[in-house]
Order: sequence, then C-alpha cells, then structure tokens
Amino acid sequence: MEVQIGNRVAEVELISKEGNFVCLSIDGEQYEIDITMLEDGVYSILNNGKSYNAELTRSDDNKEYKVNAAFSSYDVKIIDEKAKYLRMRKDTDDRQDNKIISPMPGKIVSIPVKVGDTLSKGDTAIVIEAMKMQNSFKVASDCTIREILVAEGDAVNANQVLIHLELN
Amino acid sequence: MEVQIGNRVAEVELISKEGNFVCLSIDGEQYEIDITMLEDGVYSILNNGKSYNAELTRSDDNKEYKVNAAFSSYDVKIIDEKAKYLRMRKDTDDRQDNKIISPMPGKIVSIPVKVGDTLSKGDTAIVIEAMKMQNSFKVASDCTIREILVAEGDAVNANQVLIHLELN
Amino acid sequence: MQAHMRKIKKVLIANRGEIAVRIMRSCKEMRISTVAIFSEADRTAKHVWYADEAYCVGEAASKDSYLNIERIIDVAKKHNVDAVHPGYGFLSENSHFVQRCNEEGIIFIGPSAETMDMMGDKISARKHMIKADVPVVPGTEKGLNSVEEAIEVCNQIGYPVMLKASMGGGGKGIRLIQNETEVKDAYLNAKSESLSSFGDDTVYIEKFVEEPHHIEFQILGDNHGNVIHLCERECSIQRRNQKILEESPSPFITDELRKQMGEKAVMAAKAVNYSGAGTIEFLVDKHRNFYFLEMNTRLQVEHPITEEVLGIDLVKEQIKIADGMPLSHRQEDIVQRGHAIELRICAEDADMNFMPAPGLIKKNLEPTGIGVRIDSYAYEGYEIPIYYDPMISKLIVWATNRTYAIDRLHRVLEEYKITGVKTNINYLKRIIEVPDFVNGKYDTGFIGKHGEELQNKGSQTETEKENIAIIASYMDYIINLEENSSNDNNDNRPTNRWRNFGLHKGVLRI
Amino acid sequence: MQAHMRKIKKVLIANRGEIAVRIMRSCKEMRISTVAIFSEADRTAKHVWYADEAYCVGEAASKDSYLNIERIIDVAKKHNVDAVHPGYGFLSENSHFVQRCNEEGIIFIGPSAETMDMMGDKISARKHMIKADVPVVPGTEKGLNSVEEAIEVCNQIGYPVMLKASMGGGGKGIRLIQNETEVKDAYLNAKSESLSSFGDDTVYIEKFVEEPHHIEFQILGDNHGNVIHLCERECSIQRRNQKILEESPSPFITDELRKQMGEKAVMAAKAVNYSGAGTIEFLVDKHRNFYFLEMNTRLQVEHPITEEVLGIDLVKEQIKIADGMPLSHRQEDIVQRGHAIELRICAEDADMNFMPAPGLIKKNLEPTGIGVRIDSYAYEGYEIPIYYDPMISKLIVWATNRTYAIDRLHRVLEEYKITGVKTNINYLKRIIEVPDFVNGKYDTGFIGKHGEELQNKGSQTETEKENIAIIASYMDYIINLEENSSNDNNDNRPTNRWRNFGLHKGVLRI
Repeated sequence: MEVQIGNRVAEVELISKEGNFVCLSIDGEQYEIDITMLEDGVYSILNNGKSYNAELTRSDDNKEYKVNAAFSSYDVKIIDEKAKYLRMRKDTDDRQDNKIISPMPGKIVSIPVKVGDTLSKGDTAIVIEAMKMQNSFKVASDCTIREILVAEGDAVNANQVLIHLELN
Repeated sequence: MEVQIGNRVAEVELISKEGNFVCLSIDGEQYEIDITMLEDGVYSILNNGKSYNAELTRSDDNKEYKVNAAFSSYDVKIIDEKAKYLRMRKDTDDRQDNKIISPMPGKIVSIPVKVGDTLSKGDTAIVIEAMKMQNSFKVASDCTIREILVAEGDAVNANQVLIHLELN
Repeated sequence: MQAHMRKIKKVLIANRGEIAVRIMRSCKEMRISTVAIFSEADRTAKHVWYADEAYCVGEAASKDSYLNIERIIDVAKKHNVDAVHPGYGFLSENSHFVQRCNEEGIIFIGPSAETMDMMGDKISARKHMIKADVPVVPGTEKGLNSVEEAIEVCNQIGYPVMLKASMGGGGKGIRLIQNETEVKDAYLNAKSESLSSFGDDTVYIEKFVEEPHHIEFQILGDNHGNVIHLCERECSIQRRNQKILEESPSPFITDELRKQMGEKAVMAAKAVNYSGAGTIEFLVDKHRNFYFLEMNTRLQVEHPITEEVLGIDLVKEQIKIADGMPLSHRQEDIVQRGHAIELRICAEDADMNFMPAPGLIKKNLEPTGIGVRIDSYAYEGYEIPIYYDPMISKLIVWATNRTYAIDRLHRVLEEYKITGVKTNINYLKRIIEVPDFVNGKYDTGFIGKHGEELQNKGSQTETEKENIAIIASYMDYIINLEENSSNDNNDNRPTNRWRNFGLHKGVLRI
Repeated sequence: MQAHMRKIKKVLIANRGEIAVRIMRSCKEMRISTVAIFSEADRTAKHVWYADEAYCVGEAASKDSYLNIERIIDVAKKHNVDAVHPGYGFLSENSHFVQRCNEEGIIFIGPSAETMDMMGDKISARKHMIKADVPVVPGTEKGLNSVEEAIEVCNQIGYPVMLKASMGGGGKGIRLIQNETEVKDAYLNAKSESLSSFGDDTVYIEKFVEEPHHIEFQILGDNHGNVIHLCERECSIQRRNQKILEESPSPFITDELRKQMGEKAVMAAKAVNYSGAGTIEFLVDKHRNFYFLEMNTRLQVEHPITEEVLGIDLVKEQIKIADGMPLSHRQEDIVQRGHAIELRICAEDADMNFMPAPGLIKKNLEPTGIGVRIDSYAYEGYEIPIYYDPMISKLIVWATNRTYAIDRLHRVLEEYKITGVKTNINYLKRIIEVPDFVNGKYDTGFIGKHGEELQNKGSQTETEKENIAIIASYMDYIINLEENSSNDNNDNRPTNRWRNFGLHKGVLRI
C-alpha cells in the first residue's frame, strides 16, 4: 500500500503481526517494532529499543493524518485505490489553482473585487481577519473573478471555498 | 423522572430548554441554568451566575454516573421503568448479602475456606492483593460457603463475584 | 497575618484568556471571590468555568464585550464587586474606565487615571521623564501636524528614525524610517493605523537606537509614597515588535547598570506618583547607554519571570496595594535567584508567515516537573475562538543559572504536545538552538538576523522520523479498518479497539 | 561550564512510575541519554515512552522485573550504559546490586555497597551513630533471639517501646508495644512480616519517643570528602507509618535546632564516608530533644520540597557526584527561601479504608500556574496496573511563607481533577483544613488524633451540590437519548453532540 508523507510516496507492506509486535517494510527497509496506543491517537513505538512517540489527528474518513513526531509535523495520506484516482484528478485540478480557499476560520473583512474583474498576479482578492490579525489573499497568476461565494462580514470556516477564478 | 443520588431519590422534571438555557425542577425547586459541555463528560453550569463544574464518568448503559463536583463524589442513577423494577429486585437481593464481590481489580492471595465450611460473623473468607497491599474480606454474618468461583493466584476484576454464601 | 482590614473581598476580572485565569488564581489563594465576564463567543473559555461567578457582557467582538465599559460596570455594581482587575490589553490602560470605577465606588486595581494619562500618552510621558531626569531617546516632544513637518524633523534628527503613535502599544503604529523618501508613507500609514487601533492619530518621532536591547524594569509603588524596583526583564527577542521570548536576569546588563537603571525606574515611577505594579521600558544601546522608552501602567504578559526569580506573586502585591496596604518588601530585600525564561505559545502557523490558527484543541499535554510553570487557558476539547489573541499559554522555566534554564527549555518543549491546532512550539525550539541565543549575545535584531536559520528545513536525517510518522498512521488506518469489519464492540473507546487488536495472534493479512 | 570530562553519557533508570520520569527529566536536561526498563505490565507506562530507549526485563511481579538484578545488568551492558540510577524503593538500597554494577564497570548513582550495608541494617547503623557521637533513641544494639529476650528487654527499657525490623522501611515490620502482654504477638508478627518483605527476620527494640516529630535532613556528600546538609523536611503527617504530607521548613524547629541537627546529620554522613544524596531521619520529642532514627541511602519521595526551597536539582547533583565532580555548593551558600509542601496523590479509596483503586484514568487535569509543581506519571487513557504502588503523582506547592503555601494548596487541589479512578484528593483537602495543621501544631499523632474529623461526612449544605450533580447527570442522559434517536451524526464526538443539542430551539419534551 502507498502512503504519502509531504511530497514523498512510500511503499508500505505489513509483513507480520503478533500482538503489539509488528513487522513491516517501508520502501524496502524492514522494521520490527513494538507499537502500542497510549490514548486515542497517541502511539508509542519501540524500534530496537529506541523509543518514539507520535501524536496524530485523523480526517473524517480516517485516511488523512496530521502527525507530530519529535518536533516535526507531517501530513500523511493513506492511498487506497479511490484515493489514488482522486489524487490523479486533484493533480490536474491543482494546477489550475482556480479557487481561493480560506486556510483558517475567520471573518471576511473586505472583498475589493467583483465578479468579472480582471486581476493581475499579486492583486488582493479578499481580506480575512482572525485573532486580531488581517491577512490579504492575493491571486497567484492573472485571472478573472468568476464567482464570489461569501460577503463582507461573513464568518468562514477553514478550507471553505471563497472565490472561483477563471485563469487567463 | 426519578434520579437517585446516594440514598436520596430526587424527582427531576425538565420544564423548558432554549439552547444552553435550561429550566428544570428538582424535588419542586426550580433551577434556571446555563449549561454547557466543556469536553466529554465535563459540564460547566452557571446557576444565576454562580459557576459550578461537574465531571462525570458514565456506565456502559449511560444510566449510572460517578460525578465529581466541588470536592465531593457522587453515585448517580437515572431511574427509568426498567431500572425501577431492577432496583426493587435488588433491594430484596441486597438484604440477603449472599455473595462476596471484589471491590477492586487484584490478585487472590488466599482462600482460607472451602465449600461447605460454616463461618461466623467476622471470619475471613478471602484475601486479595492489589498495589502491594493485602485486604482481607470478612463475612458480615454467620453463613456457609456455597460456591467458590475463583482460585488462589487468579487475577480478578472490580465487581467480580468471588464467593456465594448461604446465610444461616 | 496582618491587622489590616481588607476592603477587597470580591474582584471582577475584566479580561479573558490566560491572564484572567492567572489573576483568579491569586484571588482564590487570598480567599477573594472571583467574578468573570465573558463574551458570547467565550461561554466555554476557562476563565468562565474557573471563576466563582460569571456573567455575559455582550457579543463576540471585543468592542461589544471586553471593551464595553458600561456593561462591565453594571455587572460589577449588580453583584457587589469591591474591585476590578483589568489584566493587560483591553481596558487595562483606559483612564476613562478607571474614572468610571471611581465614580461607582469600585476600586480599580492599578494606578490612578491621572497617572495613566500622564504615562499613556507617549509625548506626555517623555516630558515627565525629562523633568524627572530620566534619560529619553532624542526626538520631538510634540505631535506632528503634517508630512512636511515630519520630513523636516526627521532630517534634523538624522536617519534612521522611529515614527511612533503617541497612544501606541504592542508594536502597532510604529514605523522605522531609513531615509527621506520613506517619511511620507510611514507618516500616513502610522497615523491611520493609530487612529483605527487607538482612536487617536497623534504621531511623533524619535532617534532610532542602533543594535538596541529592549530591557524593562518591573516596579511596585504603594499609596504611601513607597516605590521599589524588582529588577529587569530582557525582552529583545521580538518579531514585528511583538515579544516572543523574555528572560531575567538579562545576559547583557551588568550589576552596576542594573543598579543605575533600577534607580532611574524608581525615579520615573515616583515622578508620576505611581501606585500598583508597572513597567518602565528602556532601550539600551550597544554601549550600554539606556533611554526611557515608555511606561506600561499595568501587569505585563512577561511578569512571571520576575515572579520566579524573586519569589514574589505580583498579582497578590497589586491587590494588597489597591487595598491600601504598604509594600511588603523593601528594596534591600530584593535579590535575584537563578534564571527564568518565558516562551509565548501561540496558535499560529509559523511556516505560513505566522498566520493565526484558531481551532479545536484535541490533545493538550503540558510539561510538568521541576522548574516549569505553565500559565495557560487551554484545555482538551476547547475551541479557540477567532476573535481574540492567538496566545494560548506561556511556558516559564526557572533554573539555577541561564545554561540550566536553556537545558530545561529543551526538555519541556519536548514534553509539550498540542494537537488539533498549529502552534509555534517547533519554531520556539529552533530559536533556543541559535548559538547567539545560547551565548546570550543578541539584541532586537535577533529575529531579523536569524530569519533564515529559523525556517523549517527538512534535514537529511528526516527519513527515520518520517518513517515513524508513516508507521503510526498506517497502523491507525488498519485498526480502523478492523473495527469497521467487526461489530462486536461493546466499548467504543479507541484504546480498547487497540487492545482488542493487540490480542490478535498470528499473522494478519491485509 | 566546567573542564570536567563527563563519564556519564547514558543512564539506565532501574525504576518505574513518577520517580523514573523525574530522574529522566534531569538526565534530559543534562543531555544524558536515558534507558528505561519495564515489566510486561508496564508497556504503556509513561517512563517507557518518555525514555530514549526502553527494554522489557520480565513479568509483572516486581521480583521478576524491577528486582531482577541480572536482567537489568544485562540490559545495561548490552546497550552500553555508563551509569544506573535506582530511584527509591526496588533496588535502591540493595548493596548486592551496587556490587554487581561495580563488577561490570557500571557507575551506581548512590553510595558504595559498604556504606549501604553499614546504614541499611538498623542495628549496625545505631552502632555507627553512637560511635560518631550522634544521639540515638535508647534501645538494644543487637537483634532479639526469642520472645523471652524481647519481654526482658522491653521491661528493662520501660513501656511504650517500638519493635522494629532491622532491614525495615516504609512502615513495614514496625510495632508499638504498650505493655508486656503485647510483646509476644508483636515480636512474632514483626518477624514474619520482616522476613516476607525484606528477606531477613532480625528485629530489635527502641524506646518509644512520645509526641514525636519525624524530621529528616537531606545531605549531599561527594567522593572528595565534602559533606553538606540541605536543611530539614517535616514528615510527621503519617498514616500507618506512611508519609502523606511533607513540608519544609518544619514549623516546629528553630534556627538553633536546625543548626545543631544539621551538624549532626553531616557528622552521621561523614562517619560512613557517604557519597551521593542521602537522608538522616530523626525523631524529635516535644522538648526538642532529637534522636537519630535511620538513614535512607537514596533519594526520598519527598525530595522536591527541598529542591523548591533551596533551588537545587538533587538528581543533577547526584549524577554530578557519581561522575566524580566535587560538590557545587558550600554549606554557607545553603539558604532556605519560602515554604514548600508536598502531597502524595494516590489511587485509593479514602472512604473505604484506603483500599487501593487501580483502573483507567479518564480525565487527568493537573493544576498549573504560579508556585505549583507536579511530579507525576499519570496521563489520560493510562490504566494503572494492580502490581505496584498506588501513588500516581506528587503535588508540590511553593510560596513565600507557610500561610501562602497552604492558601495555594487549597487553590491547586480545587484545580486537580482526576476521573476514572478514586483518589485521596478530597481526603488531602480535609487534612489541610484541620486547625492543628493550619497552625503548624502537629506531631506524628496527627492522623490518629484527627481521624474523626478527616472522615467524609455529608454536610447540611450538601443539597445544592447534589443538585448540581443531578443536573449534570440528567442532562448527559438526555443528550445520549437524543443521539440514539437521530442518526445524522457525521461526527461522533460527544462535545459535538452537545453542540448540536444546544442548537435545538424551543421547548423540548421528554
């Protein structure tokens, strides 16, 4: 099975399992580990005696994880067949970069554009405020505003689509 | 609905509810409170501005609670029709006091009795060890040993029945 | 312990977050009952359920709740509050609020409205300090009226200069000007920022002090004319004029300089009849010349490092002073012991330009043990609202010396585990590894100078750690598959699922 | 900081629970790598996942794992451990273990086997102390050989007397004898208890000191002949000879007495060439006469109160001494500052005769903020095993004086919330409310004298609190009913269920 971490895709294979003792290979390297869950989402892993901890939070479908381990944070995805297909599609989608997504919960302070406006790379499309700080979101390439899904004063969630763009 | 706390049985009635603002009566006394769950099993209650916190753990059927509030611990039971019936039965059962139950997880150290033995009030029937301490369990009245369900060296759980008695 | 009859038996804390909880702690220890106020967005915030009483004062936006003077005064009167503690931020330096408290017979825990006005306006503060013989940075003693005047004054003083909002604070309304061409933009921007942030657009100009240290002295004054200083805090590690890490003692100043600056700090406070806890901020240049920068007429975010080094509870002292008691310490009793460092833990994405990262805290495992103090308002299951400051806790360590304190920081940062929201913990870890910090050789240019180093860069030895992250995720995924394929779960706890899974013997095929 | 070349770079901690974690903390701060050992019952214990490395040494029962000398030595050799820290309990006072470490070239962090033998056997210790001119309780200097001899000696010394196991400790193998009729049972029981607990059935007799205080002095000795004392700990609050609460300084002793006892403690340690951290326990009678009781040749459970009052990290000092460094403090540098109190938090049912209460910890909200230290190994989701000690954490407060420290205890006990297992927190709360404790007027008879007061009695004002408990349970029950009747839950978190429930408008009919 493939597991994606950051930009790396690793091939993971479970070789055997006896209670908490698990043998698996990652990109051909074999690991014999003693793994246990300390509490929900927190794992203790002993790899030849070396003690590692990992805390993870799951996405709703249990396929995407945010993992903290030893002062590093990782985004990990389990790639099953469905995810593989979606990933291929997303690769294409992403290149178009045709929407502006709120990276955090916040409040829309201003939208200095309207539908049909033509923007140049670097122009501000929307300003969001969260925790006493205002953040301007700029477009990454020349484009036209296709649709605006929010209004000034709206509260928005993380990952909410705010504006659809038409790339020029 | 009846709610039992310790030996007291209180009549509780929900009068109204608007979001977090709840009006209910307990034994005729009316409470208008602002209640919210802080995290699983932890409640914050504002009663006319006075701030109370209660932490509870649920039994498997969500009808029995252990509640901590302001340096006191309570056993609370929600009494629906089924529980009412069981409670009546249990009252009868309890009077007989015809079994010895392990109050904690532990290990059986010794069983100085055998089936058929006649014990006097205060005689030790079984000794359990947990956390480096040995606890002797004595019978509360004269009785005969009817059945022994565990053996020396066994690990036992909390609330496990260990010995059935025949009361004299 | 004292014959003094306490007037203060019930305190309203006009604040939220960690500082509200911290103030309540000292109140509870003094058997003073605590009243919280909260906005509609803060019903589940810790200060609400930690208080003895709690009352909602308005909607989420600060101006409708935590800055709503009349609503707060109403609550205080209705519930027979003896005194109000303003914390820091919000109304803590608002002299109108002080007046309103006075009018209603409520004790304001802090200096008088007059003192606050004298020191709150930076131009007025400069004038008072010059009169009291406290050194100030060369600059204008009055507000600027036009772009032309700004250009003229800047040219007179010589570049670089700092343009500052008279009512400013927290890094807002401040601009560094390197040459004449930058004056106009800086002047107009600072004015508009100041107007929107502080309701006043007066700005003035000061000489820019090169390679400056930001060093502040804690002072305490009572209502009987006594003023002492509680030594210094080194606050030079700042990003965009926001403090990130503070320590005490400062590795930069000498005993002689400490004595001199302390004396000037006391003079400064006496000049304005200061009562309560306050802070005199100084800029110290590389030649150890020092200049009065401003006075904060309230408790500082970084007050705990002073508490740890001196063994004094500043909030208790504030309350005792407000209650009319004389200072319980004399200057000669004030002896620094060991070394303390504070880090500000914020819900922000350090890899994405420190964008705020509000959200639901899933795990919140705080470091404990010897020499650690956490002043926090976070708890597991708490959803950090979007309306307020991203700081969720302060991590303070104390140790016998600076080296041991830094060693301790490494240990406690390793123990601190927050999931669900992004935090700056990894970024702080990188700061304390920079050799200039370890050697105590830094000034306010630290973050600028080391920006590159502080970026998160994947190292060559990452693969091992990545593989651990992969293993944890992969195993978690498998357990959840297992669970969905069986339905004999009478207990749904994830750890139990894990244990059941652990019991499977033999080879498992996926 | 020092030219000394460290020999100790990797330490195996031959212990579990809070003390293993506490020792690892200091190791990590010294950049020393840590090796945990664990029994099969302890895979999820905090010391395992907190360490850099962890190895299983045997089955759950201590004798098969934490007391299994050869398995531990094997791990130490195989993984190139430089030194072993024994903590307290388990092998910490086992001279055979010290010898085995020596034979394998592993540094034992503690005194030599010879010193341990001299002080470990109480009869031998008495002899050494008498020789060193340290006062001891009148009694026999040799073991008793028969019931008859025991009766004779008791009659000679005069009742009441204490009968003690020579190898005893932790309250085991001790009997108070009031008159001749009690001698026989006491002698036989103490002998058998001693044999099963310590593998030796030697018992001896001492005069019983009336209204005694149990006061101990921390000492530090290095390998260069230096010994200093670190002042006292008052440990008189005991139940069945088990300490419950300790404080420093003692409210009972005077500066003059502290000086005298400290000097004797140093003499006692020097008499046995003591190296490392150790404790001289004294009994002090109501006239402030003091007697050597025993020496503990290891770290004590209650060592943190000394650390807080003196600002010294005792584990770091132990490691530095074991590494051959001279003491880093001189006697004249040792100055007590403020007051510290420790409470032992145990998983036990205080209302059911302190029966141990192992189980799964569901919530573990620890107090934080100014003046609090928690030394714990508990975490949410951890299942406390049945095999070991019921102590799960130590709560330590520090404040400028004793009154403030007690005030602080009230505050922090209120913050400490553990659910899932029963604890003695409410019982400890009652202890600190007893006027004799508040006034510092107590001796080892405290728990006996106040047993009645310390019982949990429902008060008249209980109904209000009961009603709060009823409301919380009732509402929780209703939410769960709601949930079962709807199936549009895409998120199963209870707090989310609550929030959905909170959104219902209007009257709800059950």
